[in-house]
Amino acid sequence: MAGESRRARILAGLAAPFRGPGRGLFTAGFIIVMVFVVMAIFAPWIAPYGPTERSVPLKLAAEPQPPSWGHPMGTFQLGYDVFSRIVWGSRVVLYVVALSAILSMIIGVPLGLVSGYYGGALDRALSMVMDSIYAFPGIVLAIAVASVLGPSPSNAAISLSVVYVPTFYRMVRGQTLEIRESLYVEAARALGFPDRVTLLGHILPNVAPTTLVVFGLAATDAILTEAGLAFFGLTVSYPQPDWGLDLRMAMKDILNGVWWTTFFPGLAITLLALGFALMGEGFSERYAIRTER
Amino acid sequence: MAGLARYIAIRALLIIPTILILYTVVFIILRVIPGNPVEAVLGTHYVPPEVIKEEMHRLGLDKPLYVQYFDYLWRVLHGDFGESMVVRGRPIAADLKYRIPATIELITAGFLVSVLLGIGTGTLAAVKRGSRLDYAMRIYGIATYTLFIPWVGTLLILLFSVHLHWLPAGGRLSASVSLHRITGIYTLDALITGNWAAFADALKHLVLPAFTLGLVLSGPYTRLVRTNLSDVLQSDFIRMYRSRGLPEGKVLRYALRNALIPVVTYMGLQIAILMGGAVLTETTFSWPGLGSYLYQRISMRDYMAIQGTIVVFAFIVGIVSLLVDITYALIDPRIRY
Amino acid sequence: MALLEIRDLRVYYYTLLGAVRAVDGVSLEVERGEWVGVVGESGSGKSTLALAIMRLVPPPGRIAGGSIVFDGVDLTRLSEGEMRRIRGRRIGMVFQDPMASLDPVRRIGDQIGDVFLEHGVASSREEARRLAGEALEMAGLPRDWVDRYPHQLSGGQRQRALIAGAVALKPELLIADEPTTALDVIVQAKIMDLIEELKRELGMTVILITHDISLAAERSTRIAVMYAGKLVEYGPVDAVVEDPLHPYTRGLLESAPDLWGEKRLKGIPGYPPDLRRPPRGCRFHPRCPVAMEKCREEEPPLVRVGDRLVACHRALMRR
Amino acid sequence: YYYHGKAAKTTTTSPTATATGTPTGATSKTQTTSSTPAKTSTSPATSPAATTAKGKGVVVIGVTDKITDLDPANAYDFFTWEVLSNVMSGLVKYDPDTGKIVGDLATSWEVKDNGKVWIFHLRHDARFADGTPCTAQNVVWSIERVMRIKGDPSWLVTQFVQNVTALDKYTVKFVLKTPASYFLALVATPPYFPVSPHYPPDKIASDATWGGCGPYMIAKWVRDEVLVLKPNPYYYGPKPKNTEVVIKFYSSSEALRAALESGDIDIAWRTLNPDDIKAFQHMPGYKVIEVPGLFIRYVVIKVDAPPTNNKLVRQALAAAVNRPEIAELVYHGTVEPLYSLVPKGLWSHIDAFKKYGDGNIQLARKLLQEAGYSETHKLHVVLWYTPTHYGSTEAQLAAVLKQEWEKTGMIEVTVRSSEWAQFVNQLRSGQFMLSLLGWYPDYLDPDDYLTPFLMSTANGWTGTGYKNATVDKLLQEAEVLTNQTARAQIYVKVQQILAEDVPYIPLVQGKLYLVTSSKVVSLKVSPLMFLIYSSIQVQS
Amino acid sequence: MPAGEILVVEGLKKYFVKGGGFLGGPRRVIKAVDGVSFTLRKGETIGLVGESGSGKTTTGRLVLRLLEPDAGRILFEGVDITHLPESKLRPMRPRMQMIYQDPYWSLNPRKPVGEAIAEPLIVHRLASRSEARERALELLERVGLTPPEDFYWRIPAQLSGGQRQRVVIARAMILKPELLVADEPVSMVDVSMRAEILRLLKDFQREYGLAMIFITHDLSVARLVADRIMVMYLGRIVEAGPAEEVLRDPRHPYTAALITAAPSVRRRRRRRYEIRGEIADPSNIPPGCRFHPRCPRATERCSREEPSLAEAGDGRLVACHNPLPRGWLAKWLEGEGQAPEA
Ligand SMILES: Nc1ncnc2c1ncn2[C@@H]1O[C@H](COP(=O)(O)OP(=O)(O)OP(=O)(O)O)[C@@H](O)[C@H]1O
Ligand SMILES: Nc1ncnc2c1ncn2[C@@H]1O[C@H](COP(=O)(O)OP(=O)(O)OP(=O)(O)O)[C@@H](O)[C@H]1O
Ligand SMILES: [Mg+2]
Ligand SMILES: [Mg+2]
Repeated sequence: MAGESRRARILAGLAAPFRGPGRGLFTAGFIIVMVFVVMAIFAPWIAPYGPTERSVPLKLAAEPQPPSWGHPMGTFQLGYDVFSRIVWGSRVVLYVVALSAILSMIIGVPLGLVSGYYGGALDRALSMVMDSIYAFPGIVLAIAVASVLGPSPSNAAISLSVVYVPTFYRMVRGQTLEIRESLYVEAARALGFPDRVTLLGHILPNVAPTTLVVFGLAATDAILTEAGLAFFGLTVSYPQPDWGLDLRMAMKDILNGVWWTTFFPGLAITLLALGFALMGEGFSERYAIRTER
Repeated sequence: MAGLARYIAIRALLIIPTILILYTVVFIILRVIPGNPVEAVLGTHYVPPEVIKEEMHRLGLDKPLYVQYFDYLWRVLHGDFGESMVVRGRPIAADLKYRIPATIELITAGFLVSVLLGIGTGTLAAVKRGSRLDYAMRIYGIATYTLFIPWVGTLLILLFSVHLHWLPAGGRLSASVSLHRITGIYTLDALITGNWAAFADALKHLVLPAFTLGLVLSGPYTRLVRTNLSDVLQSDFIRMYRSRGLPEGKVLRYALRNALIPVVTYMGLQIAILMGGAVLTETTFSWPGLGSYLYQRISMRDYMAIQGTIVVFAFIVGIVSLLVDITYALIDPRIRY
Repeated sequence: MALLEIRDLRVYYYTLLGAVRAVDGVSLEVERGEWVGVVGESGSGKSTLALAIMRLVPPPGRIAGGSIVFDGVDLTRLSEGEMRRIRGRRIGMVFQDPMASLDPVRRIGDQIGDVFLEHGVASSREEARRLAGEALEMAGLPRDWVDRYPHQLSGGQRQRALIAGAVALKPELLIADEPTTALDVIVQAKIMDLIEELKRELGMTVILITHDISLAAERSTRIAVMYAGKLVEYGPVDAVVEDPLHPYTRGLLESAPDLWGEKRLKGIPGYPPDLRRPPRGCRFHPRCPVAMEKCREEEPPLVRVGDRLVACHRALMRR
Repeated sequence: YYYHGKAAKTTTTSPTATATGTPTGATSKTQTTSSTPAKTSTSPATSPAATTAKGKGVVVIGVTDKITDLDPANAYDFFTWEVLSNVMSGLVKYDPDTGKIVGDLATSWEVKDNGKVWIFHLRHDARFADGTPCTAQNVVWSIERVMRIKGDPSWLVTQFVQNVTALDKYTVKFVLKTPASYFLALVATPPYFPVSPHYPPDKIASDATWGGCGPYMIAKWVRDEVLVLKPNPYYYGPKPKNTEVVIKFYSSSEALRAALESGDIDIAWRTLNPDDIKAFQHMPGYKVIEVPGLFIRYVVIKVDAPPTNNKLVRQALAAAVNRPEIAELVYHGTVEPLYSLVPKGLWSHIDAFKKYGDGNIQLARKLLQEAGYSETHKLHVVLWYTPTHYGSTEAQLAAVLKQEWEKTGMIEVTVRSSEWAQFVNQLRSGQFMLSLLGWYPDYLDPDDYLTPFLMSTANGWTGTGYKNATVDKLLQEAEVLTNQTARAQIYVKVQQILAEDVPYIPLVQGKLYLVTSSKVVSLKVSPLMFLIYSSIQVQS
Repeated sequence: MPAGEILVVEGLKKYFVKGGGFLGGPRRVIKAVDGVSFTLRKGETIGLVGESGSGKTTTGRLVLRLLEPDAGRILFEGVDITHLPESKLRPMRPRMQMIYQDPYWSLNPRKPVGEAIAEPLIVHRLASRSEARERALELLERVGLTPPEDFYWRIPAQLSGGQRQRVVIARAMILKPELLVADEPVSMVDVSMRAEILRLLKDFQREYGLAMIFITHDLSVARLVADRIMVMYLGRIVEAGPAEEVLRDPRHPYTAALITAAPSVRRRRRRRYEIRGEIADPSNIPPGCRFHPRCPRATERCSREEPSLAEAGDGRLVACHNPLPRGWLAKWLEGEGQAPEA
């Protein structure tokens, strides 16, 4: 009986964001994100052209070509198909963002837990460092780190983690501090539970939803920062596709009235960020969690 | 008031470790960067190796790292940000002095736009809580935050500069306009000197970047004002006001006053995001500020310039959070310092 | 004519999961000069009733029907502007939590002063502040505390400041919604003294809302007992306390520990119903020790029994 | 003996740069300057440029370049040299009309000791902007100052000059370390310019505005914002055709373009995007002026490590490159295909790489097969570029090369980029298999296009690792020869070896473009591609 | 230590320091508990009564070593646990339990209540997982949450206040403790539910021979459960004694005020023994007797000299220089004469 209930509870837990308050937002965000995930996974089947394939005759390749039936989003200069590059580009973006969010979570959450629970000198030193980094413009830091490491998706992910570790750390530490003072943690102590049980069994589960919300926030932010890095050429080397870089490369087009080469890559960035933001928002509403941003 | 003075003094002291930490982080990052700044400057020109060596020596780059660390720290404490490595003999302080006002002008304008937009939309949402308008404002709050600044920037340029020819696509001032530089904040300088043509021109240049930055950063304010204000509007003292026959307008005013207090705290956090956004905005709109300077100098490995800029960034962060704290202490009578 | 005459009042909260019938067909009249205690468990609709009288039910709540006749005027039909002129001037209200019921960022004097300015009694801020000082004095606080902020006051003092604001314009009716729940007994007694004194001085009528039947019994002339959005019993305090007609009233009396009563306590088994789906018949029947078949089926009407009103099939049978 | 003519003997005939309204793509060799109306010009009324009110005779030039250092002892970049050339005078200069080196401060000169000793005779009426006369002492003091300060370009002096002395008030004598056939070309560069005695004798003055004794003086200088030049009242030469030159600095070519369109500037100089140049060619009210370039672009190949140590592989890569396609796709025809390291128009140039053809897939495949590669066993190469230093087209250049090479079906190209500072560092240490570079000459002589690349003792900076004893010997020989024809023969031979060994693949030769509003009626560009400010004339 | 005493507390003090330091504003020392001594016998219930802020909760937490005392001694079953390290204390913890005022926040909001009840057994390895579940189900039934299977997997948010408090009680009882500190267990529970909760506590007490410190601000509740009553004021005990005697014959003016201020259905409009003002700020305790500024019987001595808690006959302890005469309250309530002056 108990086992069954447990399974049911886990399933219910997974379905929870799709129910209750905020479900509309969450579901919308989820769909958007899934569209891009599918795009990334099945890129070779979805994209009509390769990312660096000249998709128009040579004489048309020197100029960006406006959207048409064969090229619903038009082409870039050199004849690359905009839609195809967006599809291929989703791979880089999702890879960088997922890796960075996971990295910063893996580092930030345990640090925040321990720091918040035990306090002391380590906590003070760590908070000070994290707060300083947090108070600093993330993209600037990411640019600095990424230009040290050189342009590559993994390096971009590492640079982004440097920015988002403090975000996870602060949120988890704050929550832990709060929960540590809560009655049920005192109750756990009164029951003679060792720290390990309290930390993992009582504090962590209550920090977890917040962590997920922060994950949504950080992912949103990371997409924009990733785009910023790409914009400055710090994620991949052209002609590898990445939305931010494509946008940057095409910016000179706008003065000639060419809009599609900037519009669609930018739209992709914003949509994907929006997807994560909506998920985070729906989730935070579901669990009534307030965030700083 | 002595309490307040003490409070300010202590807060000001607290900026120091923040700056030190950032300086240290940046110092470490920069020193592991591969690439020799001297070679970078000389580029593809042929230069004998001993010249490079000599130049490294002159710049003190051959000293042990810890010596460089403290050397620089010592100099910064004396207001000396060192000399550029790219432009030999050029004091970084001069570059910074030129660029700081541009960034301040941009982020101040962006800040004002974001706060006004945010308070407006947030108030609308809170007052019409649960309505379609509220929903729209919520989406606004989420969606604006997810806008990619260069994208918004290019779209605005496309519309207002390329198609309509209403506003310039970049820069701070038209060449045809002359302006006596006092503070370096052009709109302000124009006002001080009563130069209306320059004021209009500077403002025209400022509109698009400031709006881009402000729009993107207004979302969090919308959300913050919305939640705070609807909390406050549900609080007991609002009911108290209503039960005494106060008209809704007045009630809303008192409610806003309470709801905006936490918003002030957020303004401190906002500064980092604002400056981050400024880097992208400056690049998009060719705005000659600290952000674009930093990006340029990072690619040139101009250590001194990067260090200097970061220290200035840290200072701005520190000073703004100090200002926010003081504002907070002044507007919330509950704060005891 | 009664000062306040509530007829078949219904106030519903229209939530996403259905309408919460917080007040569901309450009729009650209050004579001038009375002190009526309204008691009931948490969630029985006491506060909602009070807010409905003020026409301040927050959304998604709405007055869904019935009338509230105050001094011959049906408040439910007044425009917002007309209603505003009644709030604070003819009906004053004091809320449950004195900590939360004062604006934390404005001075006490300014908050009380509003009421003078708004109702045209004072024409300048200075005058309003002076009058606010007088109001504070009336409530037993020093006149010069107009300059204080709420956080500089203790709980009891804040409640006094709130009362000062509520009675500043000498209203005919004062509604006090659990004014002392957050306070200690000694302070509670003093606040009650203050309200009583003001009532006498200003000739007010008082409606005191509380979940503590002992407190309600102490100074009221009449007691109204609410259960799950319904008025179940209403009558002179002595009669109700000595001989409760409704089993719920009896249950409440027996579950209130009393320093001078029996050293035994009884409870009421079960829990109050979900007001979105109240049980058929009498709402109390699932918890009622003396429920009959009829109680399950038929909702008992509120019937006058002597000088009392009661809604119970069993009580009607007894007569 | 000391005639102008003598100079002609020892120096070059150079591509003459002139201003013409050019139809797209066509390089004009017309010697006429200025007044040729742009083919596409329209009435000024429709030009936005006409709307701004400026003082009469004021020229506003916009650039995305930066002035690094106003001190010639340390300035070492194209645009700063241009500015310095306009505010200072050297002993000699290039004549914009003939492209020959002629006297400037020097009225004549003598060469002695087989080119080891050079004596210059100065004119007597040269003065600095504050009226101080400019004498031989100033010249000596300035050059010694450069040698003392050891700034970035100082090697242009120290590498060659043993010492410099003033024989009298108007005579300067140089003793060189070794004879240098192209010494006059060196003397025409800013490190040899006399500067105002106000400059500190042993310190760099980056923002100094005292200037030299050229046609202009600096009236206002706000770094990264504006530089204002006014005619030097004491200038000995003809009066400039304008009353003031304002140079505005822009941070991006987009902004530069916008500034021209809004009429903020009269001339958009370096560097507009190729797209923009193309756009202006079709826009009424603007003139696009093409300046034949001395700037070359090429691929560096690492020859001392596999797989590119195989000559066949290098030749295959060279064969697959399609230069006209690059010029069209990436540069919209704003560059010219280049088949040698010596640019077209400079004496001794030959189209050495023409033998491989353009986009010669057949040949490339054949060579690759010979080298042992096939469609299943592909050649893997890595191509490096740097994203900002050569403008935003660089990434596209890399992309097109990748496409062209991969078209053989036997090559797989990975494109990587790194920021300039790191790029240079990696380049020097030989970390790149293939890399994209560009070259702008320090002095105008074929030597400067060959020795730095092919001489094994001088080409360390490219990381190619190329070493060929024959080439080394030939180049050394040519350096000391004073007979141009003899030198030319040697340089032709070197270029042939270059095309055979392929340590570099020349790609394109840059053209520079000036876009002006139709208000600008005349201007001249020197053979070094410097805009001669005094020649600019505007109509109000 | 005399047989039957489970807990001896001597001179317990706890001061909280607020503010000071870097940014904290003015430094304040809150004397939450300021010298409290008492003993608790096995199976006995002490009612700890006092106004808000008088230090009741702090005392309770100190006794269970959930806070570190600043001074004094705590003997549990004869063992001095005052400074016992947490590792040594942990095995003893199952023997002393606490129930909190707010049943919502004393339960982990994400843990199913059944698991929460079973967890102590598992953590202390007193039972296997399945045994613990069995026991938890039993206890759920025992505290009236039936059918227990229905409640086992619910999370606290799915329960009403009264139900949660039952869960809290069940969790404390699963360890069969010997000492229980119950901190206002019914103050946040609806009136109709109180009787049931109190009955549960008493049943368990009888069953396990529990000793209990029952904290409440409501004298009428204390009367229902306590054998002895201790009245706290500003961190000190001002009066203590057998419950009924303290309530019927208070000797300390403060106790008298508390008793007469409590509303009652039985005695409406009774006389009240009035005292002035409100309880002082515990960071600013008046000199001398801490109650003297509010005391109608205060003399000059009271503002100078702090009275100690002294024997006043019949097991009564009073900390007052001028205690009320014995047996005065009954008469006074009947309306006979003035309240006695000092
Ligand atoms: N804003 C609201 N939205 C939905 N339901 C509400 C709202 N306010 C109150 N209710 C519901 O209406 C019912 C009556 O609430 P009300 O506050 O009037 O009760 P009360 O008797 O004052 O209770 P308490 O003693 O807890 O103050 C409750 O069931 C409550 O859940
Ligand atoms: N952790 C703490 N830090 C600082 N001050 C505290 C802390 N805990 C309690 N106090 C203060 O100590 C004093 C006594 O608090 P305590 O909670 O023991 O009182 P109480 O009698 O239980 O009151 P209540 O009836 O309100 O629960 C109060 O002034 C309180 O603010
Ligand atoms: Mg209520
Ligand atoms: Mg307590």
